[in-house]
Amino acid sequence: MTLLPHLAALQVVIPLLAAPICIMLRRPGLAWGFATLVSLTDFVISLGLLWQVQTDGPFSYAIGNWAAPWGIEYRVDALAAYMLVIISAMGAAVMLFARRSIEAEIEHARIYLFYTCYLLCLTGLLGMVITGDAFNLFVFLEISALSSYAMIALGRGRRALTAAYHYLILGTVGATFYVIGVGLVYSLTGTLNMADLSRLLPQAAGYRTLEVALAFITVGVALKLALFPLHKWLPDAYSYAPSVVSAFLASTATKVALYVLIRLFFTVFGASYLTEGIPVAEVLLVTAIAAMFSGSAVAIWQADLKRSLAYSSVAQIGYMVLGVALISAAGMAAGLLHLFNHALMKACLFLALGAVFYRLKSVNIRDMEGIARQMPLTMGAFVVGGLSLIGVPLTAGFISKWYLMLASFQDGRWWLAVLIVLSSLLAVVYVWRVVEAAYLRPRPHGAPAVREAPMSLLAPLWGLALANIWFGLDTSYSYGAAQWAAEALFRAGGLL
Amino acid sequence: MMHRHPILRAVSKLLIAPIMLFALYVQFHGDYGPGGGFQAGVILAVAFILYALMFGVETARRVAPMWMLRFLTAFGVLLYGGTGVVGILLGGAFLDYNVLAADPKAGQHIGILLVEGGVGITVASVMIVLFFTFAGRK
Amino acid sequence: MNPLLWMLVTPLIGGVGILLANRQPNAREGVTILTAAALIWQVWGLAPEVLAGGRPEASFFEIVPGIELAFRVEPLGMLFALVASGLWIIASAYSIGYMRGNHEKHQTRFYLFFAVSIAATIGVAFSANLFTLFVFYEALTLATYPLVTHAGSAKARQGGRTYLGILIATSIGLLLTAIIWTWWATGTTEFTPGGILGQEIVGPEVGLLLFLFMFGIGKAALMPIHRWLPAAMVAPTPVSALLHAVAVVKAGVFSVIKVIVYVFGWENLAATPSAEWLLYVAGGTIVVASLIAMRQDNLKRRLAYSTVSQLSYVTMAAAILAPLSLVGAALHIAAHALGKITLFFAAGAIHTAAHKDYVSQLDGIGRRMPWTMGAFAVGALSMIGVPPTAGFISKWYMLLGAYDVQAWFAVGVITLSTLLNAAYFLPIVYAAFFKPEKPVHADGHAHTHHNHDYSNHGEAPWPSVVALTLTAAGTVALFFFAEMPLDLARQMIEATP
Amino acid sequence: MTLVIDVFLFLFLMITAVAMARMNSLFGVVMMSGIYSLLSAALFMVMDAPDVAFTEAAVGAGISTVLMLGTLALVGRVQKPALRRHHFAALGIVIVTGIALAYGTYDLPAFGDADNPVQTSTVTERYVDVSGREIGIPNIVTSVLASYRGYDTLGETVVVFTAAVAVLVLLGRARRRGVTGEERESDLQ
Amino acid sequence: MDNLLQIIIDHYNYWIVIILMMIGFYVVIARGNLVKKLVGLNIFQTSVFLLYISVGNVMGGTAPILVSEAAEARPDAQVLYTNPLTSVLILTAIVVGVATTSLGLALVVRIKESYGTMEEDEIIDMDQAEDKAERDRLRGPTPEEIAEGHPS
Repeated sequence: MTLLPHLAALQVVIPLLAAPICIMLRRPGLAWGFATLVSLTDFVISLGLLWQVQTDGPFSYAIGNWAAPWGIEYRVDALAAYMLVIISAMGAAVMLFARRSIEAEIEHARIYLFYTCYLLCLTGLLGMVITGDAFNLFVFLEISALSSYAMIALGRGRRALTAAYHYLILGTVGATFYVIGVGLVYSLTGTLNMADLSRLLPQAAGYRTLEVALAFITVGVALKLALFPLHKWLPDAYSYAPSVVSAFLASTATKVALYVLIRLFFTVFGASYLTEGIPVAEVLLVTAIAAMFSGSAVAIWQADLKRSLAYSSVAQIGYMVLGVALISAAGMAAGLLHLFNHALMKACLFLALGAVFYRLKSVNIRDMEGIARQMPLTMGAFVVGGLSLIGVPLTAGFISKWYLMLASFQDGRWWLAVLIVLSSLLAVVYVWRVVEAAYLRPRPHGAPAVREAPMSLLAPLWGLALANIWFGLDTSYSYGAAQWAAEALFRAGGLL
Repeated sequence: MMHRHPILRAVSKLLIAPIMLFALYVQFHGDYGPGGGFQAGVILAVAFILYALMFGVETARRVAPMWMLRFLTAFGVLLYGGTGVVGILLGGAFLDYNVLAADPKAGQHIGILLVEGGVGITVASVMIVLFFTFAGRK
Repeated sequence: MNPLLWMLVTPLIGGVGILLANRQPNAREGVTILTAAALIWQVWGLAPEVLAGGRPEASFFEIVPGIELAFRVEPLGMLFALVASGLWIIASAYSIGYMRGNHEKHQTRFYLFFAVSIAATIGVAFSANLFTLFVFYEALTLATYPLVTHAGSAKARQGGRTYLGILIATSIGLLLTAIIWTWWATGTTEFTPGGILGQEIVGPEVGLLLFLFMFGIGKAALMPIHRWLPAAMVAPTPVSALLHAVAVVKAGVFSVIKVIVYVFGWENLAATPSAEWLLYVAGGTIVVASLIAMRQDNLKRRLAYSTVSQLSYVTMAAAILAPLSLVGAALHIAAHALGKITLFFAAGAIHTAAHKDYVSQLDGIGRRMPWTMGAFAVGALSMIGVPPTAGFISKWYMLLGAYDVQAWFAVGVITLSTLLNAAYFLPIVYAAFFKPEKPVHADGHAHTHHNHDYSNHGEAPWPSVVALTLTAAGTVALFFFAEMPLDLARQMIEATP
Repeated sequence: MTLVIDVFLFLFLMITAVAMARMNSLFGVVMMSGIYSLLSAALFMVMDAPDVAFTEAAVGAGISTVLMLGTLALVGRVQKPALRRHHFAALGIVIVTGIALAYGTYDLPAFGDADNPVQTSTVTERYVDVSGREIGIPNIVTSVLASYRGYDTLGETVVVFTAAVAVLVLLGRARRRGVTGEERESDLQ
Repeated sequence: MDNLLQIIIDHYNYWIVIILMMIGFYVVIARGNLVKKLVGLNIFQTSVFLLYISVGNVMGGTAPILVSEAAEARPDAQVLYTNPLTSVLILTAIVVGVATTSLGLALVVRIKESYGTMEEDEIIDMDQAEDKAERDRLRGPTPEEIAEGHPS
């Protein structure tokens, strides 16, 4: 018996079963070690899945051996494999960082519960990506959502509680919208399997029900995605959550929501549906542009840097959605590439702030004045992440911008390229004011002397920073995979 | 609490046992009629909640201590997931019950029994945990 | 390893050495000088091969299919690298005197980023395609930022903000767009003699693309995006020398010539009416900047506006689109570099020795600092274009080219600006040597610093004096020995198929 | 006959919902919400979904209400009287959403139609026709729940588990001394 | 006219459910009390469950429990069963709903403990006051500004 054919199942089942085991471990160090081990294993498994898809093409895994529309299947195609790798890699990177940061930020007795929540969240996110069933997606969406509410509530002060509460309300509304949409689609076709749906839905073309279903699903997922103007929950959630949680969620959760949107648009509904009938693509394009500018503009004015980064995430989601909304293979590849690169840079930035918070107990820009001389390595990593966010060449962020602009040109919409460029100039402002404060201002009078963050925080942090540089130099893996996933998606949709 | 209502206490004492019995009935009759692990778990939890209302949460916590409940919540999930993994180990897919016994249908029976058991255990213990944590916070 | 890569890496290795020698100033500065010498030895060793028609190449990383970090030495790049590496060693020597004399803080950081800037400059000079050029162009911006804001004061931060803001905004906003457009239209960003645009972009679009390139290259300081240059005057003087002479603005005008010759192809451009605007914008910048310079009392600000004006000489000469004026443009990079570095060294020496920063304070200073002010006079003459200084040759070629294609506007601008240059430089020289010294504390500007009394000063520390004398001599030498740079500049033009 | 029951149940549901929206006493709201669940359970029963009815009664009317009452005991039972502000924006969103949904259901097959795609789809047919042979238990809902879509149910169990973990994270007592000085049992250890 | 009546009879069920849904949704977004929002969420979700079950309902059908003793004996007589799948989905959804509610309630308890209120507008006011205090704390002149003679 070999486990190789079951890799797909193990991808989700391992963290799923690890969560109840973790709750029995109780000792913080033990729970951390266990969660890290599980994350690393998952990462290896995701690489295995990627390799399987690359060699043998997309495949399904019928759970319980019930064939597809009757049972629930896992569907691992290029895009899903790409996403699985990103999520599990980010999980592993964040976990390596987590131990001391979590010890410093979370009450000792609750730490093992935190790691349990993390494992559940990971389970939910991976489950959403890998499933081929529209309703099953909802179940795993809720697993990831509930656990992230709890993790956010563990954050700084009482405002973490209200942030979690508002996220809970809006997240649940979003999920319910999604369920309504799926219910309508189900009522037209009698099936929940995505492949089956894509086969049956063309017969229902022109039904008003279908249009409404699409609208509800889009709004519901856009709420989870924090797409402008439905992003209100995100800034609070990311700024008051524990540092590790901000890093993890910023680099995975919204990405998965975008994946869901792509999956439903391109696999289930079919891309042609987006351009004919209701102008979904146009609406997305406009909101994406609004997000790019409003997010960045607000980010400039935030004194709390985690908040600033959170607004920056709203803007960056705009870039990804922009790529997708071009409805072209090039645009999709650019959007997916940015999805990966943004995960790298945001994780790097949030973890850098986590390291600052570990020593300074604040991430307010005024408290961080002159900090670079005391924490040169931490702030160095922050600068690398920031440069990547701006899109300076030789960083991963540059490659994203390059392809996004190229895709706009190819689409004949050169003005989009101009907008991309203009909005990334805003990023210069909100990144550079941090550099200025940290490097050029003196430490405030009476500010406590702080030391450089410990090695266990710096190592994963710099790992991510170097990844930002590496993927700015060598794009054969990142862009290669994104392009491959995008083309597979379009080919499967008969668009290429 | 209700220490001063002897009648209520007596009645509820009388009620708790039948409620638990009913929970077991729902658990195992789920194959034939409405019901199953989830409903049974809730009903079982109701028995404990009733007990806690009558005799105080702290007393009830001694009957069902938190560490045990926490273990049971995890155990239910592990039982369910473990059944699935056994499916893999016996050469089937994840959650494949056919391979659990020589006869596929018997396998299905065993599988459903086990997973419904898992659901019941988790749901009952979770509901009790929820009640205890809410009621225990003063 | 490929010798080209070694040249890039040498300053970086030097940077590591500087970091390691953090606590020992002598060792640190020794490393700087040694590295600079090593770089010169390598770069100058390459010159004969290039003069003989060789075009050494190296490629590095293929970032995106078709887009790679690649290097190729062509004549213009060679010329630029020669200038940059040659002046680095002199600037280093000068810095030692200046930084010590002014008791500057964070000197290790200073030398480190100086070295990194040079590495970026070499990268710009040798880049084989637009993408590589862009990468090192941006790297240069970022590496010079800590130098500009060296003082760390509110004013320095403000200046740094303007500096970085304008340079990044233009490069990402316009230059990157232009590069992506070019790549999308032609499928290449390779610098090719005769240009790469061919038939892919024609008509008014050429004018638009030229606009994106010219204003995207913010370092060339065409008006109205010149403001970063005066803003960067908050930096210590060696940094100003780096900005104005060795690296930054030179990288700007170098890129301008490079784009016009190797991307558009000057002959193609000459045939496109929509590209004519550049001539007028550059001409306007020359005149307006000169007029502003006349009104500056702060010596360094006056020099800064002079630079704005001189840079547009290069741009305008390139925009004349005549072979001889292009030669003049290339030569002017070297000529202006030598002249301007002399002027800045002199300004810095005055600041170090006398703590005077304003033109109005300089009466009679020539008697106290004869070497410094003598060198200053030579630099000023080169700016004006008086023989026997290098500035004369480049202006001469520009005029010849303009005359060839009957660009009377350019001829007029050059003539007028020569007069203006004279008007804002010669009074300084005159006052320094011939006016009587003003009594100390007579005006608000003279002040004591760190309780030192600077009223009885002499020359600045000797490394500074040696450096500025050398560059002044170089300015004159370039007039007499212009053979090699001319050869290189001609090769650039002749390579056009 | 079913129709009449149906209509009456719906009528009561509507009244309850409106009452909940307007009421200021949270205690009343929570009790009404229990009634709402109970009425829904009755409706589920009428619509031949006994499993759902059972669950809704146990959970919606039972556990949810108990938890809400437990919460009220901790947070107080009156809400601040709603300011008579008119939430036009909220009302607008709700009306637009409602109209969109009504527009969407317009194309749906008639309520209770036996020929609608949901009934005739191969998925439903196989569950109804073959589950007896394949699984061997009469309750099709249980067959689908535990076997065909057992993975969903595993997910559901995990959701419940997550809720417990989350509530423990938020409300679980760490070890500390009670009012009377005796050490209280910790929820977390 | 007949036609319109037919349409109403065909769809009244959905439409009432939609109205219920919207009442719940309105409570969620318009009411400021945190507990009440959760109750609204409950109404909203329960109504969605009703929608699903309505879709799965068959007029004259029976609960999806096989009638013949020997389950294998299908296909038996023309028994109409209501859709089992919608029931399964909603069972799952109900459980998810109660999990969400309990988590929401736990949050409300903690919010009330730390803010002393569970009214949204009061919480917003308190947060804003806190932000202002934080801004004031940080707006003090930096030592550098004092040194440079620009006291703010």
